[in-house]
Amino acid sequence: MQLALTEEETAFREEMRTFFTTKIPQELRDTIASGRHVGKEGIVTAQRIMNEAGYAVPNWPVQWGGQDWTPMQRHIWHEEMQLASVPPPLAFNASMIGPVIAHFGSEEMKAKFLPATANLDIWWCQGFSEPNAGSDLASLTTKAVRDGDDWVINGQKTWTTLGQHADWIFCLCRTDPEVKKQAGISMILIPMDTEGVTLRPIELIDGGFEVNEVFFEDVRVPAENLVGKENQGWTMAKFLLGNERVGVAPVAQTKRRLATLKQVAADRGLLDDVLLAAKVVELENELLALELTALRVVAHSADGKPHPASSVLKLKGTELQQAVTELFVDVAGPLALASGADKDSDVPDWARVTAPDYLNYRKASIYGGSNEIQRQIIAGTILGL
Amino acid sequence: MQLALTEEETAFREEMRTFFTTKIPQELRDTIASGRHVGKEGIVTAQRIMNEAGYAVPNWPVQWGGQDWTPMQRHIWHEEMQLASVPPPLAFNASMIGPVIAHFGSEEMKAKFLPATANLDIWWCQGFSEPNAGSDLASLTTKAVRDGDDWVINGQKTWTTLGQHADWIFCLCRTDPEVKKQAGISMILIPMDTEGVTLRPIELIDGGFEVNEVFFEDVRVPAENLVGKENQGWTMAKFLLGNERVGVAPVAQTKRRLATLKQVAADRGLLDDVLLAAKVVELENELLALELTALRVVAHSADGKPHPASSVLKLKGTELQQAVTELFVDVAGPLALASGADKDSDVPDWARVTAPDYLNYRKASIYGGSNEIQRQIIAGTILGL
Amino acid sequence: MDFSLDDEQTALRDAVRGLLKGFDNEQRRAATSEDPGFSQEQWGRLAEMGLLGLPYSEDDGGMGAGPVELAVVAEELGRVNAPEPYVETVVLAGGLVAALGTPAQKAEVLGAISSGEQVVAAALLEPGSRWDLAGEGVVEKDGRLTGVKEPVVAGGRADLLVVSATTDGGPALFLVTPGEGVETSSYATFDGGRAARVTLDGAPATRLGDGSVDTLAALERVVAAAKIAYCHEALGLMESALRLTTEYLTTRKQFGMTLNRFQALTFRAADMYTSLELSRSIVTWATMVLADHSSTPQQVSDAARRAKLQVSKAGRHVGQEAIQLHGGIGMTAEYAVGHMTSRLTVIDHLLGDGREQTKHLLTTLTDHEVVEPVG
Amino acid sequence: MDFSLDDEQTALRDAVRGLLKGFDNEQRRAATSEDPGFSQEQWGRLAEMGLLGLPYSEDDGGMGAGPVELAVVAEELGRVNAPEPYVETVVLAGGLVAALGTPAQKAEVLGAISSGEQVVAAALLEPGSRWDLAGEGVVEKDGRLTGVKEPVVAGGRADLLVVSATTDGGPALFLVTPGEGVETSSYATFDGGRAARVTLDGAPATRLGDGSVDTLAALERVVAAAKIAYCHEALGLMESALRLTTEYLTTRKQFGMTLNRFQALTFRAADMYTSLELSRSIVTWATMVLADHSSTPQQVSDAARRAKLQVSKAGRHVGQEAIQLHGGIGMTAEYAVGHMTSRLTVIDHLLGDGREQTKHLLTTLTDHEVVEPVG
Repeated sequence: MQLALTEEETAFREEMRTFFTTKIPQELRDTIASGRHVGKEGIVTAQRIMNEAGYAVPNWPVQWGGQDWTPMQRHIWHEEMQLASVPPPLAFNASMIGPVIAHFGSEEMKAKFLPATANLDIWWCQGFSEPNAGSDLASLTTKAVRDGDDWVINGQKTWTTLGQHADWIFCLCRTDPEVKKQAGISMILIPMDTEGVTLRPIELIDGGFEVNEVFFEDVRVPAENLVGKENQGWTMAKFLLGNERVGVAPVAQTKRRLATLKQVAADRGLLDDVLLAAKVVELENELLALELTALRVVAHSADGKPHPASSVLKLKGTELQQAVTELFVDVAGPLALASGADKDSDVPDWARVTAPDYLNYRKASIYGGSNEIQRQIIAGTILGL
Repeated sequence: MQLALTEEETAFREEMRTFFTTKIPQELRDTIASGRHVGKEGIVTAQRIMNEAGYAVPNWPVQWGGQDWTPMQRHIWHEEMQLASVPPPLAFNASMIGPVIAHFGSEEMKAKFLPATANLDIWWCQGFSEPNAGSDLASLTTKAVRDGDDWVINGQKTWTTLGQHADWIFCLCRTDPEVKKQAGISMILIPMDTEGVTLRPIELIDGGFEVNEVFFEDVRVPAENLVGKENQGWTMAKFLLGNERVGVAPVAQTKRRLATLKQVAADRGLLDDVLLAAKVVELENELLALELTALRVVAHSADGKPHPASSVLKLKGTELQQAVTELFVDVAGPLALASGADKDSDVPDWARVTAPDYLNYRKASIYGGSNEIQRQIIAGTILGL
Repeated sequence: MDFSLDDEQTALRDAVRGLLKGFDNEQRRAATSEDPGFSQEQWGRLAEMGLLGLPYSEDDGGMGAGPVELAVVAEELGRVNAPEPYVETVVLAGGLVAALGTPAQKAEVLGAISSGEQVVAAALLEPGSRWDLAGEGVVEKDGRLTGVKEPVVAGGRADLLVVSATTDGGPALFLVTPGEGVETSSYATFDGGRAARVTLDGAPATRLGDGSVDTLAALERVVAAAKIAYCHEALGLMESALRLTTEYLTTRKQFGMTLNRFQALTFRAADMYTSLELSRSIVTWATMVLADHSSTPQQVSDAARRAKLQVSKAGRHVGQEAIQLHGGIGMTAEYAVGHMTSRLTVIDHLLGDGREQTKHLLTTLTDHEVVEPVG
Repeated sequence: MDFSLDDEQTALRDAVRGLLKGFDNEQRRAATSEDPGFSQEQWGRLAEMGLLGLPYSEDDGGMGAGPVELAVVAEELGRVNAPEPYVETVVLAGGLVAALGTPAQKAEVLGAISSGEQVVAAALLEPGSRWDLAGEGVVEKDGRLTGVKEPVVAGGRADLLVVSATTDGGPALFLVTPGEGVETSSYATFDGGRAARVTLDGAPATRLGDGSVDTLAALERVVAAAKIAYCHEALGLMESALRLTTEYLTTRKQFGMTLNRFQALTFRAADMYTSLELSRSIVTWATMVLADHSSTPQQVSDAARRAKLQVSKAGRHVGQEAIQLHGGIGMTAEYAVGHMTSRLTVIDHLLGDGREQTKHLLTTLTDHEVVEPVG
């Protein structure tokens, strides 16, 4: 057992910290730090700076811009990025379709897409969930039919995050309705400006727009837009969802939020309230336990096999993320009402975002494999129940 | 809506309070108040005093010693009894087999058993659960076969509470193995000293003995010991379990325990600990909500139909009962270790019983319809899920 | 002890329910999409039915009804998540006028509220005051007020403000008409309502009452009444959120079966029901304590705190689980549960959250051996 | 950062596991049914394997091992719920001697512990002291102690006591041999162990150490080490309780199917696993902080508190759920889970429960912006 980082790891952390705090524009980082959104342009700016330095897609193969880092290095990279309030590389590009193309795609497809994907020249979105295929993803019904040299796609996707900014969508489609439902699915790439693709934004309960419905009506794309082999889509979906071990639990981001909470609570004398302060103590402790669990997983996943404890990261990570947003509303108290206030308001910025944040983060335990699915995985895969 | 009790109810409460605090021996009540057990003799003494006054079995038909009380009067009777730390009438007699015989039994059976049951001349125990029929009670396999004028019983019961004191057991037996499992069950009364009946005490995790296994090996009882009709047993079991609306939630007992907790905590300066004191505030509040829910159920069950909210009483009532026993261990702190201390010990009595109590009351959410069964009932019956 | 509504109260409930029938999430979104964040027509209909003057004496243009009737209305409004600022105007702002006002003030202001002619807002909160409503940040001098009140619910729409302020003689309440010396900046709140920053710069103000009533005592009692009314609104919200959830569970299919086949989900719905019913018991009780003339001010204040503590926890529990059990759809503005959760969050934080109630109840913990619901 | 055992530590774990193999609930009940509440033979075997002298220097008859090795042993003992007072004697009582004793005291006492020749008990608690271990109720005068210590775990069996007491010069620790001026009354504790009331009435006592080491600082560090060792024992207990629970769920049938078909139950088992794994992470970390020579006393003390806070919650959660998911059988003494829950309850309450740790952690809340696991 060894508590400290190795000398190399310490040096690497320093390198990352310096990079993130000096190369990414302060303004972007301030916006993130205050809990506001940076918008498309900010995300693109940050990712391109990272990509230039080779830090946008470290998890990819080296030949396509990745880094030959240890899991601990990737963890440090991720933590430092979050601690510095840097908008992370777009997950749909860096963690999702990029690795899938790198692993399953043809050489032509790699050359065509990977550099542009790493540099966020293409903004990808994800076409997985459907109105009747949420947690039960394999029930999807969006259909792709081969017609000559084209695929013709009909159907509907939903919960497409940031689809409003997207150039392309990677889409799971049913290509064989006759076989077992997991076996008849393929992954197809579709430009968002193709005729027959319509996007409808969905307003969320915090008043924000971040997810969308995407409709496909006789949408035609060339056959070469199929990733890998026909009916190999489910394998890719599992690859993609099981791929990412680093950053599953939003530890550093939650830590940063909790630190801010503590600061504003202290400034307002609220930490003299023992009940509130005790809640902060308990959250800090649970967050420490979570971070250490993430480190255990990182330290012991070097052979490629995920550590069993990794499945608790999403579950507990989102619970704590939500608990911090909830406590933030309590710290704001009645000032939380001023969510729509303009610059005339005397209510500080941090207080105005607390309630929309709280409401928005209810999604964390639903999207990307709900916490019910996580419990199912723990019970089934780890406990054998 | 009306907050106060009626004048009649207030007078009735006074009458009950006077009765319980003057007629039931102080020594018995002190023993209960300090969290210790009074033993068989104490329970018999108390019940006989109550029976003489007509207060042992108010829920029975008037002709068999019951009282024509309103639900509110029965509630008051029950609450005052608990507040005065009176050992309640033995549930197996007063709430279980007594009402069943009064409702389903022949006139001969009523005359033979009810007076003795009300006066605790017969101590009854319950033969329902079996090793493979717990929550799934209808799966019971203890067999009763008609042989001439006798029933011959073979099988095993378990979790028979206070069976070690019992004169008779009322037993659910399978009398028709061919039909749907609920349809082939009968209720049979068996003297515990019948040849072939063996009782084995089960030690519980607090070191106490209160439940038993009961084995039946070719046990013969006369045909007349069948209650009601053959194969009517499941109806009786449901009647019996659905019968009692009063006292389902152990409100007054938990209130009394929490008051004691608060007193000893105050004496030791522990209420200066805001975190501990806040826990007491929260428990007091939840207990108030529970008590009011019990009152709502009482006030609105006059027509015999149970109020839907009654199903939360057992669930929340046992949770709060357990929460108070848990907090008591915290108040005792390391002194809780002295559970086996003799009179030489400097550890006060209240502290010594905290941990055994805590452990013992884990049963509360298991026995008598586990809290999982209660949730099932709420989801199914009330919410229609 | 009787927890039921009498015939008149039941008739009132049915009438209100009838009035609100068909009010759905789409209408709610339309009403909240533009200022003042609620429907003026609906407000008029509430006035016509006498609901806006419900608690005021008939002399003042009201109906002379009590807390139970207010509870009935608040709960029905909660059930459909109506955006009208009923508790804020009728119970809180109007309640302060009724408790402290001179006969002339009462007749004028309460009459105008009752008829729907005026929306009156209580301007008690300040950016730095958290849940202290006495108004330390606004100072009265020579009949004029200076300072900032924020957030003032419905402050942008209000025709009249009831403002707490500090005077040489201690805290007092004032009536202020928007206009001279009053600058109002209104914005949307996260539940779809509106609140405002109200800047007072030597605004002419009329003292509420003649000083014969203790301001803080009256404030405490009216705030207790408002807390209890909010709790009823919350009961209506929670009941609807639970109903929508169970409906969803019985219709939505995943993995080839409806969600009510998943025991882990149905058990959680059962726990929501438990939270709701326990809340209903304690909130109804608090209403009875408020309605009972023999209750002491301390009893009323404590009962309101106890109800609000329970509802704070239950509202979070039910609101969060309603969204979670719906899954993604629960996150969308097109669906009703999220708005219910938003409103529950507002109610939780307007007059003190659960932790705040606990903090106050701590001070009376050793005054009693046990908490007795009936004195 | 590395959370794994090295080869030697793994070998130690396997050896201890081998030694304890087959130790089951029946044997436990036999061992705890008579004084001293554990098996003298087993104690001897632990000595033979060198486990009783594990943390002491080789000069004192020990093995010179560190906190990680102690953690390995405590966890294995917890896994089978062995009743031997290992943490109490080796980590706590012996640890105090190792931290404070003169060379001669160390050689004598630690040698006797290591060889299994003597059981040494730490007599720190007093009936009125709660979790304050400094010993205000026992007073030293002219080398003799007077006062009451209770409960003293293994106090009835102990050949030697390490007693905290007040002297003219402040708190100090003493070695006391049962005999003159010492009256011991032993009884069973609810986990099957033994504790005693120890009455000192002018009992001859030898001061531990020569006064050159700060008593309170040493006490705090040793208590931190004992807390961490207890946390490892608790990890072993929780892991076994979870294993027994999942085994039960996969074999026990109700309503015609095994219990693992009931999603509400399997989800709760998943939550138990989550509690266990989060605890394992923080407890292992605390061990590393303790083992790291660059850690400050404050860091060690805080790390122990953090681990114990987590384990307090997790132990209650896992212990309670293990019984509940077993149903009736979980309540019986014939079955192992109840005893595990009992032992978890003892561990929770011996050196401060979760609330107590929180109370202390509150005092350092504003010393840091965030809690960093690695300095």
